[in-house]
Amino acid sequence: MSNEFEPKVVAFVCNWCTYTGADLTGTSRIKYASNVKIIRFPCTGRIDFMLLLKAFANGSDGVIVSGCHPNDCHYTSGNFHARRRWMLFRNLLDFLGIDIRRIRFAWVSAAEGAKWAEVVNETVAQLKDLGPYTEYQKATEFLVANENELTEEMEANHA
Amino acid sequence: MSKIGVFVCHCGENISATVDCESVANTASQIEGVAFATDYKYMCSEPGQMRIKDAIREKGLDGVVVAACSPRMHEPTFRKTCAEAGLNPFLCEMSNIREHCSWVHEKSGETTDKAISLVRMLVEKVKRNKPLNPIKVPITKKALVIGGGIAGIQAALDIAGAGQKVILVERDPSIGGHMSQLSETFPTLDCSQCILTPRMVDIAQHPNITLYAYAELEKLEGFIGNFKATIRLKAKSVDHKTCTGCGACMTKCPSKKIPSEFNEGLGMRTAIYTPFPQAVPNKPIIDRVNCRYYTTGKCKVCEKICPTGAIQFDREDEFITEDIGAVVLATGFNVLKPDFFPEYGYGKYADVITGLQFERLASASGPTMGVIRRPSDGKIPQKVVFIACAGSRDPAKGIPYCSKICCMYTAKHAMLYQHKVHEGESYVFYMDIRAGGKNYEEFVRRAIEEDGAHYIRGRVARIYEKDGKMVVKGVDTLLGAQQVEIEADMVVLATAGVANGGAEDLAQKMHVSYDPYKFFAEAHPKLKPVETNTAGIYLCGACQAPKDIPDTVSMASGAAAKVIGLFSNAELTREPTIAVVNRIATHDVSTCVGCFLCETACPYQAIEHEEIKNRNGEVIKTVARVNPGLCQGCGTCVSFCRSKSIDIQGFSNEQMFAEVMSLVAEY
Amino acid sequence: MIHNNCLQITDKGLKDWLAKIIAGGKQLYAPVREGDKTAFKWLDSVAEISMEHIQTTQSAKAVAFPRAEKLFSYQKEKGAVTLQDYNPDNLSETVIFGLHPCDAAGFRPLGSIFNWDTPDKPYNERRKRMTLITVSCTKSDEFCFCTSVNGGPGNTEGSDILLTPLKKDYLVEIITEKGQKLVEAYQSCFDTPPENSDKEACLAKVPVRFSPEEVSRKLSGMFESKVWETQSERCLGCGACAFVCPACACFDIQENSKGNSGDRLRCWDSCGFSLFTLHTSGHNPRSTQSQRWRQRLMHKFSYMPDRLSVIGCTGCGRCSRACPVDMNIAEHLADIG
Amino acid sequence: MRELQDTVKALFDKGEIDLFIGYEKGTRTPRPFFVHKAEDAENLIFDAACSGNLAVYLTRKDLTGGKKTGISASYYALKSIAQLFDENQLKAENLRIFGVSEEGSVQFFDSVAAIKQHLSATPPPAKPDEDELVGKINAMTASERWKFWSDELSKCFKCYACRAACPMCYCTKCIVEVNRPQWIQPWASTLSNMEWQINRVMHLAGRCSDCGSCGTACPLGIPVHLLTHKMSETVKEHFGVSETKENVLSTFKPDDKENFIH
Repeated sequence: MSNEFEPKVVAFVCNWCTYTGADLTGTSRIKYASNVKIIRFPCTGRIDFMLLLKAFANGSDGVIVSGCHPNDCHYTSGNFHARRRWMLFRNLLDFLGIDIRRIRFAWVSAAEGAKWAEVVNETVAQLKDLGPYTEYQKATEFLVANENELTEEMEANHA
Repeated sequence: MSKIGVFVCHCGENISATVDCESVANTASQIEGVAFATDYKYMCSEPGQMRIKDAIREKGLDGVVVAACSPRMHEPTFRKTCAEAGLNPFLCEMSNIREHCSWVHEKSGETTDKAISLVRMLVEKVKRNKPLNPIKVPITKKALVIGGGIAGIQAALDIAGAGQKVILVERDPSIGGHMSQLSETFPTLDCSQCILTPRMVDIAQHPNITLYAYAELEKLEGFIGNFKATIRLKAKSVDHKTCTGCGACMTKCPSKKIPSEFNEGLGMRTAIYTPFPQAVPNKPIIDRVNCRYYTTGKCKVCEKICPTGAIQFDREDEFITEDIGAVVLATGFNVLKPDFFPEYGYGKYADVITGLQFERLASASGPTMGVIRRPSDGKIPQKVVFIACAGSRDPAKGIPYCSKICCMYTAKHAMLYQHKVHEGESYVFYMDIRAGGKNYEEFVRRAIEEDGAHYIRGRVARIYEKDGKMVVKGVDTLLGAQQVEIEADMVVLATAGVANGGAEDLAQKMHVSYDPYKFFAEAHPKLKPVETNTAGIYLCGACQAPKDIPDTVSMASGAAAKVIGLFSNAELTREPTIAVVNRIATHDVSTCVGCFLCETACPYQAIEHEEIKNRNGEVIKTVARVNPGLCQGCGTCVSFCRSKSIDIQGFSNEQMFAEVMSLVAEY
Repeated sequence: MIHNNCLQITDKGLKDWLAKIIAGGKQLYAPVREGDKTAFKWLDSVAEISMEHIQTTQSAKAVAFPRAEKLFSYQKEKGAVTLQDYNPDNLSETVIFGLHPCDAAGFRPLGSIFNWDTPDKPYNERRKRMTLITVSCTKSDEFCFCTSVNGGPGNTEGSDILLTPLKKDYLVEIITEKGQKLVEAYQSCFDTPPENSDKEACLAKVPVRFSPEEVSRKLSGMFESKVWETQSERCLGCGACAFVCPACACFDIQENSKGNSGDRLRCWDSCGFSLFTLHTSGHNPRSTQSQRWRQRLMHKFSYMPDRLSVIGCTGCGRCSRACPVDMNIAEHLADIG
Repeated sequence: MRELQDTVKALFDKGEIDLFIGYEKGTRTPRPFFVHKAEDAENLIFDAACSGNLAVYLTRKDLTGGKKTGISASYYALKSIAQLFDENQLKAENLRIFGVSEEGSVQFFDSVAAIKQHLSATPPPAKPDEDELVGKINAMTASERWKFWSDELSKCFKCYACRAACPMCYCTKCIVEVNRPQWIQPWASTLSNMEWQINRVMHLAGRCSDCGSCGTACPLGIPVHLLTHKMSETVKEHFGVSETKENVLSTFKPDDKENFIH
């Protein structure tokens, strides 16, 4: 195994476009980085913003959120709702100083198997540049009475 | 603790070439809650499926994960396998280790590790799966068709012909719509009335069809298979049960100078009238706005003359309700009044008319018996200018879209004119000629080449009157923007097709979405052209966008086929992957606070209001309820709900949360 | 030899002493000013200490009773569960400097609760490692009412050492053996006191608002009183009062689980929250805010004096300062008593 | 002040209300005050020091249930009241709403439409302090912003005063109380505190009156109102001011513009 940092990436995708698009990547045997793991949602409208945060909090270095192009939503408007949600969410995260470069939003249709591979590879490459998102994960530790305790405990855990 | 079975498929070598399937199965067997894990060459084969069934029975599995190809490929297969072994099919999930893993990564430890992660993710999901049962919705097998033009007529006849009951509601006193006004139809030049009127008669006579003419939809409640329609029967002032349709009243009515809607104002009608001689129903109604009795209180000539005593001045609007299983919207279109082109002088000059008015002039049943006579003096025009795109494709003054039918009917008008006035000259100003359709291009060419219509590519700037002639000033862009001036006897404007009056109201009444031009929106522009986004409501014809008769009729038959398909089932079976609002012990039976912001988030109008009452029957809270007949399971409401009171079966908050955690948390 | 267990220390001597305490390996927890608020912080340097405040936003109770504390950890593997018990080994010796007598006094009700039935190991282990260097109050505000709950601006209850700012230097009163050790280890920082240092004259004057015995006596018959509704009308039901309180000890047990392992945690909770008493059945015995307000006052001024012989309040006034809608507890108690 | 007191007295005398919610003098600053009878109206005050948003009490059934209630409402309270009506939380027949100004004028609103008309005709009060602070934070680098907010939010002990003080936080079960799944860890940690704020602010998108009561309520002085203020500004910038009752996140426009989804 190489020592290069391999980012963990979770992809949140809709069933009808991107999931199927990623199936097409497979049927076309286009290779891409194995860092990404896909979770299937019925629609981008279903993707709760909290799930993205949970991914980060629990060790993901980046996420991909992808669904049908505008006007192509299987449910007519789920992606439009999602788009608004991401517009506000992304802005809020940025205001909080959360690294929004680690969230890749994409529209990948059921026909864009090659694009899916590109999206994954680009994301993984960017995350390799950015490195692990430990400062975020570190903030999950509950606040003990004394920060020194925390440090000692963490060191003990990692020993 | 869960007893989950994991079945890892080699897919021949499709998976096993890059993923160590045995290792995946071994590792999976160590996951908390996994009671059994195995791998096999072809899981979807008969022996593969047998392994799953045997394991379910022998190990008493309460969940199954098949790690194989995409669920979009074999999910139905394996769910059926589970069901056959007595396990609820919705306790089976697929882990996609082929398309999303073995086919896209090289053979390596990482690829196997990823496959294990994907399996773990689905194991964590399945632990939280719940047995689900398909949702059954009863269906009232009666269709409501709104609009009695050719679209509504075709849809009603098709549905009725398949043995189902139809209620046809028409706003005007007669069915027939715009098609009944047309002279001859492109590209074949059949007489419009000759082909339409038999169908109108069929409507009147079909045992499965109930026609309510001069009626409008008042209210539509309910959902697919279970609508309740309230229909307003507008007061006709004539009892159609006793009226024989003899027409005596119409000949004696003293109010004779009312512009006829059917003749686009080019002819007159009486206050008690049928719109045209072949009307269905062919019995008159009283136009109360113009009737002397209603306006002055004196007259009642029709009452005196009526041999059957059918006149009933005191009738009021009546309301009936009907249980309906499906609705077809066929409310058609209208033409834009050309007021917004003041430089064309429509309304100012009697001899500037619309295309629909020209249809009436050219029609054998029209005010001139089919002789082309100009409105001002009744003379036969020797030179006629036709202006295409009078309003269409003009974002500045008119509408930005193409009305689609104008190119063809303008060519037809020029042709009809040339056929009727052999020595006459016709000029057509056009922007582009759009003649896509079977025999359409040939038709236009015929108008130009055989019938000698002069086609000029360019726009008309202005029309004014000079010595009883209409001077048309325009440019010919093919001749280098050369000025063109034609002294015509008559000008015909191909005005844009627009949404019918009241379309927006109706759409809101029915919760059907519509586009910025008030045309009703189809559920999907390609794959669901006759559905609306409200299940059970279909659409056809020009209420969706301007279209010609062949397109309208095929769309109507398409909508009818959807209704017939729906009615072919005793009840409607829906996938249970739908949203549900929680009902719990606390917080007055649901954590839903009834803000109903989810109502607009739902693309399907599936959110209803439900009152929660205490033991004394007092309403303590109004909460949301998802109508299982309407919900399509997109889950937009789920991620929108602040208190997480709505969840979606099959993609629940707990399931999705567990999937995320399994991928990133350390195990 | 220390006379009457009293010493004197200069401002500089005090800083030296605290710096030496840090250098000696103890953790220092002391007030630091941030904007218009002062908060206790873990400090590496004495320069940051600020003593201008009347009251820190929060009490120092978090040192003994942290906001969230791991009680034990577990690991699941194929049905078998391994537990790792509470381990106090990593806890460090802590010196809290700059708390006021009302905060030091808070460790008595806190300790009573945590040792009421079964001695609570995490609390006691932490408390054992704490030395409190309290500073008497020379000023007070309209929220202070320590004198109404058997305390006072120069009260020694709970402290190991009490410093009282005199005109120039500090009077050092050594209260406990723990305090004694901390002074003896750095004796050079101290002077002997002048003959008659008038401690009382330097203390803040805090008026008595009510009698706790009278309040307690009346409360026992007031369960059904209308006063709870009237007093609590504006209460918003947040937990600010409980969380800033030096004597509030309510907690919730939570699980921090990650896959097959996890920690059992104890976290601060408040009786003001509607969820505090919510049963799984959906029934909530304290379903209204007035019932929860009653519980707060009853618990502190009736139940605790009855059962633990200690008032659950030290008159620090923090709850009233922190309250977004000015639920002034002294005012409400004065109305009752 | 006189006008308000007289108005309220008259309402009680005529039997039009059972309860009036206003402000009275408090220990340091004015505090919410519940008037139950005409003579208590004398203690009512309203001035610039009256902070908080009284609309928060209107959804409290234990206080206002079954009572004909009057309320003195600031600009922000009016905004919240209009939003609460849009969210089906208030019934007009039981409510008498009076807009009050710092100058002491009292304006009766007989309908939601009247409130909305008043609001659209009244420019929102300027928020120079908030704008300046938001501007400062905007100007920071992302890692400075992270440092700033994680320092601030590490203080939070989850008393939920920000939630309790907010008129729009009327859910009977807040997301932080949902434990299947446990979306947000219930104990105080920098990240779970941040997650709570992210949820709070996302849930308030397009609903928030920008009154700032959340920030005022925070006993630890964490400027959480800057988050809602920033969100209000973002919503305005991207989607304008909505004239309809639909929420910004429950509606959309097909041509909503963003530049980050490729």
